Amino acid sequence: MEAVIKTAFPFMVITAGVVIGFQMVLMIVAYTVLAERKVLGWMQGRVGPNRVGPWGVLQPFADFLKFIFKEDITPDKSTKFVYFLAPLVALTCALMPIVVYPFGPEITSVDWSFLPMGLGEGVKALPLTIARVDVGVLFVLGITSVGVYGIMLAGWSSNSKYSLMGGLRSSAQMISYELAMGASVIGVVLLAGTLDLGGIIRAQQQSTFRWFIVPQFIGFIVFLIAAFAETNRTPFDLPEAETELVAGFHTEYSALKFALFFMAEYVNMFTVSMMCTVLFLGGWYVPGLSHVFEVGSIPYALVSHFAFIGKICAFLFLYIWVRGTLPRFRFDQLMNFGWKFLLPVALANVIVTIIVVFFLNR
Amino acid sequence: MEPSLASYLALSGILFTIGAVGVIFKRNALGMFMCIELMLNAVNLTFVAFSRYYGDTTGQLFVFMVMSVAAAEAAVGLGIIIAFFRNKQSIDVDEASILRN
Amino acid sequence: MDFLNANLLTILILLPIIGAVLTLAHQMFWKQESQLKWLTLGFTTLNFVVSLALFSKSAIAGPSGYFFEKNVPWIKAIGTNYHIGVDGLSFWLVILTTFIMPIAVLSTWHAVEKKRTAFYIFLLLLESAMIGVFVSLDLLVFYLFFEASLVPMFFLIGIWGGDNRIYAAVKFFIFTAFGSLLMLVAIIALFFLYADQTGLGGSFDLIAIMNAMKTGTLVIPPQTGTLLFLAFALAFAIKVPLFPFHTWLPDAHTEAPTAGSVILAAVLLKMGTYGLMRFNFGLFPDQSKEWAWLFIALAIVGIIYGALVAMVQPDVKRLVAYSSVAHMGFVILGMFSFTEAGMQGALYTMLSHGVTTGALFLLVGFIYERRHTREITAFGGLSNPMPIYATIFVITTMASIGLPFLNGFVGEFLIMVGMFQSQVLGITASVNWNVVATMFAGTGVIFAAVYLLWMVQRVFFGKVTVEKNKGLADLSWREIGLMIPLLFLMVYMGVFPKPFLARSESAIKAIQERVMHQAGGTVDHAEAKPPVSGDEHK
Amino acid sequence: MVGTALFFLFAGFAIMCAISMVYHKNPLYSAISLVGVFISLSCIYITLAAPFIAAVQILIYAGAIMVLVVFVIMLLNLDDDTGPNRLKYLYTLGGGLGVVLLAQTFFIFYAVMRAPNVPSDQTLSAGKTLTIGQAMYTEYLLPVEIVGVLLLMAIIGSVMLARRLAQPQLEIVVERESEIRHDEQ
Amino acid sequence: MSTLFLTDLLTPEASVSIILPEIVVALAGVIVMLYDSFFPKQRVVSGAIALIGLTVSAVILATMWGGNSPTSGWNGMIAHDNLRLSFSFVFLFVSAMTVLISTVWVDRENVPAGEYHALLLFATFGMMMMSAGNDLVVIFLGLETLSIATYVMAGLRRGDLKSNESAMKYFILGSFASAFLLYGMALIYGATGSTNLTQIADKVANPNFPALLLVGGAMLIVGFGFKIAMAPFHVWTPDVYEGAPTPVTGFMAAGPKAAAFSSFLRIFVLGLPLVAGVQSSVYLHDAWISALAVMAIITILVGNVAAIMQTNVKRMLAYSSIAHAGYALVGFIGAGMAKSTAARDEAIASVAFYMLTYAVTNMGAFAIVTLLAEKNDRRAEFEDYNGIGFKSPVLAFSLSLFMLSLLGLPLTAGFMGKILVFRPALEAANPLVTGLVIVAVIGSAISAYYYLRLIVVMFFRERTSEWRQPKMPLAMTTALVIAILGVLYFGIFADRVIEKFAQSPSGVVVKAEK
Repeated sequence: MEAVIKTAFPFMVITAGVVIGFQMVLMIVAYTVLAERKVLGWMQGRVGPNRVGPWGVLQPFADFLKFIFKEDITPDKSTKFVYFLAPLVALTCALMPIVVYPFGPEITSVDWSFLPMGLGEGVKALPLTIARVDVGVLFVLGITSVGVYGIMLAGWSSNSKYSLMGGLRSSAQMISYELAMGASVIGVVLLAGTLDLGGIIRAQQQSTFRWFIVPQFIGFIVFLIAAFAETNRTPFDLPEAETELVAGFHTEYSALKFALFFMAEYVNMFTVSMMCTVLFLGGWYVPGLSHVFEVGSIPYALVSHFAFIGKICAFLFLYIWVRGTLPRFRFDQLMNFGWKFLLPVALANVIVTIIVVFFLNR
Repeated sequence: MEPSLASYLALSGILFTIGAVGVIFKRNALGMFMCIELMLNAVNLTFVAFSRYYGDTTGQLFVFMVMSVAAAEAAVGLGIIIAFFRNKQSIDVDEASILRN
Repeated sequence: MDFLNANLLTILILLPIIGAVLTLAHQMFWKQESQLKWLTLGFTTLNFVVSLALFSKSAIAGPSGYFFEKNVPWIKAIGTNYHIGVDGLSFWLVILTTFIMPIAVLSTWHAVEKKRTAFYIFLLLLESAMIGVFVSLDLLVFYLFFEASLVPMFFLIGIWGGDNRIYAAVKFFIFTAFGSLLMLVAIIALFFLYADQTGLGGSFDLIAIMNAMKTGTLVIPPQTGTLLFLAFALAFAIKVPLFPFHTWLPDAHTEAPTAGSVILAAVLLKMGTYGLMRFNFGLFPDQSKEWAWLFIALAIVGIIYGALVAMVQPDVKRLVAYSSVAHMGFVILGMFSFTEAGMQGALYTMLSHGVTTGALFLLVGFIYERRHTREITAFGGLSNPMPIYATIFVITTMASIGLPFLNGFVGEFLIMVGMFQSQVLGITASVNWNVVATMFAGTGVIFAAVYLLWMVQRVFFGKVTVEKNKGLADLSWREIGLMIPLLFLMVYMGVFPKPFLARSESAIKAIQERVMHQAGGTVDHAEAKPPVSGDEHK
Repeated sequence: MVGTALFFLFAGFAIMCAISMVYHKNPLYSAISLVGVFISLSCIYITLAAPFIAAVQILIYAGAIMVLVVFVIMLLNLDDDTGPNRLKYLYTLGGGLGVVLLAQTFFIFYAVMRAPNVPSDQTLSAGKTLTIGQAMYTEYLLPVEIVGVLLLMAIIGSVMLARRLAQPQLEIVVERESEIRHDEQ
Repeated sequence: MSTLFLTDLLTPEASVSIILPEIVVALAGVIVMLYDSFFPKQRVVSGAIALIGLTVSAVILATMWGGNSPTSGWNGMIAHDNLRLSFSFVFLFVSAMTVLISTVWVDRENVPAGEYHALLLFATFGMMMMSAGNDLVVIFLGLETLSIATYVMAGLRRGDLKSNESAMKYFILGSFASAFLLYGMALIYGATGSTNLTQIADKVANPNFPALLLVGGAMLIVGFGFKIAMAPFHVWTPDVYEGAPTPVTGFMAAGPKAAAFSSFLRIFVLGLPLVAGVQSSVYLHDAWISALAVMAIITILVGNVAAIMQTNVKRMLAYSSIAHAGYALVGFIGAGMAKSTAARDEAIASVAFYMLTYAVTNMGAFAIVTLLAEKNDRRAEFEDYNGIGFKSPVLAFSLSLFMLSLLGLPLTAGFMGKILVFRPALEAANPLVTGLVIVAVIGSAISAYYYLRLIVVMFFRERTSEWRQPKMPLAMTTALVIAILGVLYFGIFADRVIEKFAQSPSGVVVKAEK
């Protein structure tokens, strides 16, 4: 029995981490939706949702209930299996990257020997990350690129013109901007010298500029723009452009399946913001915090963690802000911008970074 | 107990077989192309398995090269398939028969 | 003189090529095709004149007993040398070639209407290839010229031939190419045998290989030897052509233009017999003896078959072509008797056949130019409107039959004598197979008389049956002039064979001795006195 | 134990997906199945201590190549393969090839069966990004350069193939040509 | 400062000088692209740049021949020996000829010249890497560079269904073959634990998994068999050759085939020694010889017999190229059975020389086919050649010369090539191989029929329909003159070339410094 528990313990810890992490993310996402409506409302001189609960704080739950109880319509001539598969793929791929993100610094001050059966033996640190992957950046990029299948499959399987157009646009857009995104990340990777996300944060701590946004400002801008495009947000929301495509790839989706897409989009926003934070804003790292709290202590971890969430929220606010202010691109504009401006800029950035890094390391 | 080298090679061999047979059974060019990709993947698995066995990076580098090549091949191959489709409105290789067999 | 001694053969090979280049240049710059024939005639005649220098008394035999020898490395990587030279055997064939060429050119005076430039270029290239074949002493160089002679002939038949020319040309090419390619393999195999056994590195040099065999440093294993022998023999047998490989010959002859037929009959066929004598006998004496029965049998079948088929031919040219098959059968027979008389006779028949059959084709060509048909039934009683033509034709026919005092007789007689004396076939208590073979061959002579005379009778005698033939013009001076040297040779060779035979004697003897002695044969040939003296004709 | 279980899980999934890819007539199903194969292979790479390759596998195969393929499938709006008007001898050929390759697989399996089992060691440096990166820019610099040329060329090639047609549709011309030829005879 | 930067980057044995010819070719490709993007209308110039690049590369190659440069570089990834030099020379020649030939076609069909020439140069780069590569990775990448460029070039006439079809078939089957090739490489890597051919050669006698070597070798044969169009893997050849644009077909028949042969030789003869005497290995020798000999026999027979039945000249030439692959295989087997290193080098040189002669002849023939093909290659049937012999004697006689050279008639390049490849095979004195040579000879005799057919059609038939002699642009004339002179030169004075081909840079056997 003891042996079984000993074997299972790491898995249990990981499972717990996953549950906690995902729960947190989903909560944040739920309130992002509310925040978006509120903020947009304020920007447009409206109030926004205010009926459900005080200031409308229970609105997400009401929406959720509505989605559950709505009739789930499946188009007659759709390809059923793919039609069901698509939202699952979308949401799964949106959630997957979360496992590699460091939500905060390691907690080293706790002595874990109090755990029964010697489970805490040898455990020195509790990382605030679910899985430490050597190739974190690649993992995130890879999973993100797989996410496009959800949209494409949805577009294809709905057997609807609008959906198909949306799907096609979406995939073209994703492929195009993924390149720029990857290229902009390379600058950071070059500076950090690792693909590990935690490693990148540590590298930022040790660098002269503290945050990579300073040396990699161009990279940051490119990444940000590409991130907007990757998440199909305004001004790159052509795959679901209401005015021309009647919501694009998810035109035919309703009820819970629509909710899954909806959630996937917001989770994507969240993960991309997280990526941006980790790469350019030092992740959970707050300059000067180590002077206030002891590194490795619980307060230090907590403050760092909330700083991380705060940075992410700032990005999420940026998303909403942009949505409230900018119009949508035309498709050819979008393509031209991606290929003829963003990618060259990103590549130039990479080359300059290579040269600079080379001379710095000499 | 860990899976042995032989089991990885067997998996790779089976995947390769499926791919190769698929290339012959498939009727449309895209299907064939996908089968070829499967074959390449099977080979990659062989490389990685041996790389692990020898504790050697060579095999993985080879795999990396193969992947780059596969990407290039995909770009060109899909271009060719689209060009064919434009003229023929089909990518069924059975209908590719202007050139006598 | 040294220069000439060293380079005469090269000059002979190169002169026609220069002529061809000039012809091309002439065509490109003056564009007057009518003058080309003069140019070509000039070059072929010049070549003939130069070739007469071969008679020069001052010629010194080279290190390997060949005259006018030249041996320079050509492609070192495969160990082949540009090695050329003549002996008594090839000497006459070279002369025959250079002699026939101007006549062939003259015969085309009015016959070739279209694309003359190309025609003359091919003729000249053909000449140089043919000379190359007879003088090369390196196996690879020999092969090279052997094949190279194919192409011009292929074009000559294919472009300027009769109605069925494409079929004939392709058949001609593929038959000969097939045989010679196998010979190529054999040549390369010999190269390695030489390299393996002597340890000197490979060589294609005929003389070197023969010397190595003589000294025993190179011993060809019997089975390999047989294979190689057969490969060589097949190539030459097709070229000769020996029954049953003869089927390309009637087609090629019939369809070729007159000049082509003349060259084909006079020279190209001799390449086969020459090759057999030079290479098969020289390189594989044992195998030659061992397989002589086959060749003799095929030769006899060829003689009789050729004669019988010739008898029923409705076409004069085809008839002459089949008579060639029969004559070449005689040559093979003589060669494989391995007696000096037989082999001398074979060489002599080669020469006389060149002259006689060449003349016959010319004559057929004359009438074809006039009537555009060669059907025997289309003629009859031609001696009335064309007496000179008829006379010449009859004389030539007689020479072909082998009437005494004409050239055909000497060769055939020597062959018969040689075969009669020969011991190459088995002699059992009851039957001397050599004598039997001689007797069968003798029937061939009779058949020849039958079909040729019958043809002459149908064409020239009796009443003129076809209206058109009544007004036929007799031979022009050009045509007569063209025939005169041939007629002269027919008579001269029939009456004075001695100078011819004397020249070739030593070479033939060498070959014969090589076959008989290398093989360790028991026959002592000192006794088999060749009746070469020629006194009997005086 | 866990490793074996994972291996068989992923291997089984990969083989199932591969078979489904070949089996399905609809190219899109095939594509989805193939993505399944890629992902399970990626997981197997992780168990083989090759995280970099695993990530790149997802990134390139699943994320780039197959997205392109699916894109093309959607663009061309392909239908199912219909009807068995296939050259019959190909079935025999394919079956034969399959049998030969399977036999070969068994042969390989048999040959390698006695190879010593390398213990699971996730700290092995061979698969680490750093090791691969270092090798790539020292020992394997030349192949990387060649890959650069290769990719450049592929870009040129695919752009050229996909660029809008400057020439007129020639098929009709060809047909007219053959008619003329027919008339001449 | 900048040089410092370079040297620092290139510290790990990155000897630029040893791959300078390759670099020049690739650079020329890039320059062509750049030039074309600024001056897209100047087709001639992009061709000229390509030619200059190829020439410069050839000159550098020639200087490397004599000097005592290192025999390997880039950590043993590049081998610098006679195999590499001679084959690279062949590739450069083929590409230069292709550039010359295609000028007519580029103008006629409005081909994007910059891209076309760039692709051609990159393909050449790939081929050169294939012959220079002493590591499976480099060989594979070179092969793929070549293949991908060729796929595109085959489909260059995008509006033409024939061309599309050709490209598609080539792409599918080519990638299929690559997969087999790659599997073979993987298994060889598994068996020996290395991808470096020198190390593999050291390990072959005592491999970790001997059985895998066998399987891997078989897979490699399948893969290379596809690339060199060896029966029974030749099925793609006729269709692809017929559909591809004519100059590209010429290129494909001469270049990639030679490239595949170079790698095939390097892997099998130097890496997994077929060689009995030099580095003996019990696992590979006899089995491969027999298998290859049998396949060569089938190749020769299939190629020649099928060629007889064709009515399209390009298709006929496609089958003839299959047959020629068979003849080259004879030399390959000879190299595999060579009894000494010197003999092996000579045999390798003979294969290279064979490919050179084939390239010269073939490019000449395709030059004329291109010239006569008119737009969309619609005039490539035998009947289109009816009776043009005396309407355009220069073209017709040149074509006849090339046909005779393909046939292997003496005094032409084809003859020398055949002699040279048959020689090492006969030297082996193995009955099967001797039989193979005899089959090859019989094959040549069969081939007389279809090669002559073209001559027959041109000269012996009458033309019924109207025919205009095509204009001869300067480039085409140059190409023809080079081809004719080449055919005669290699046929008569082949000595120097063969010696060069057999000569390694410094006579030292390649060793990896790994």
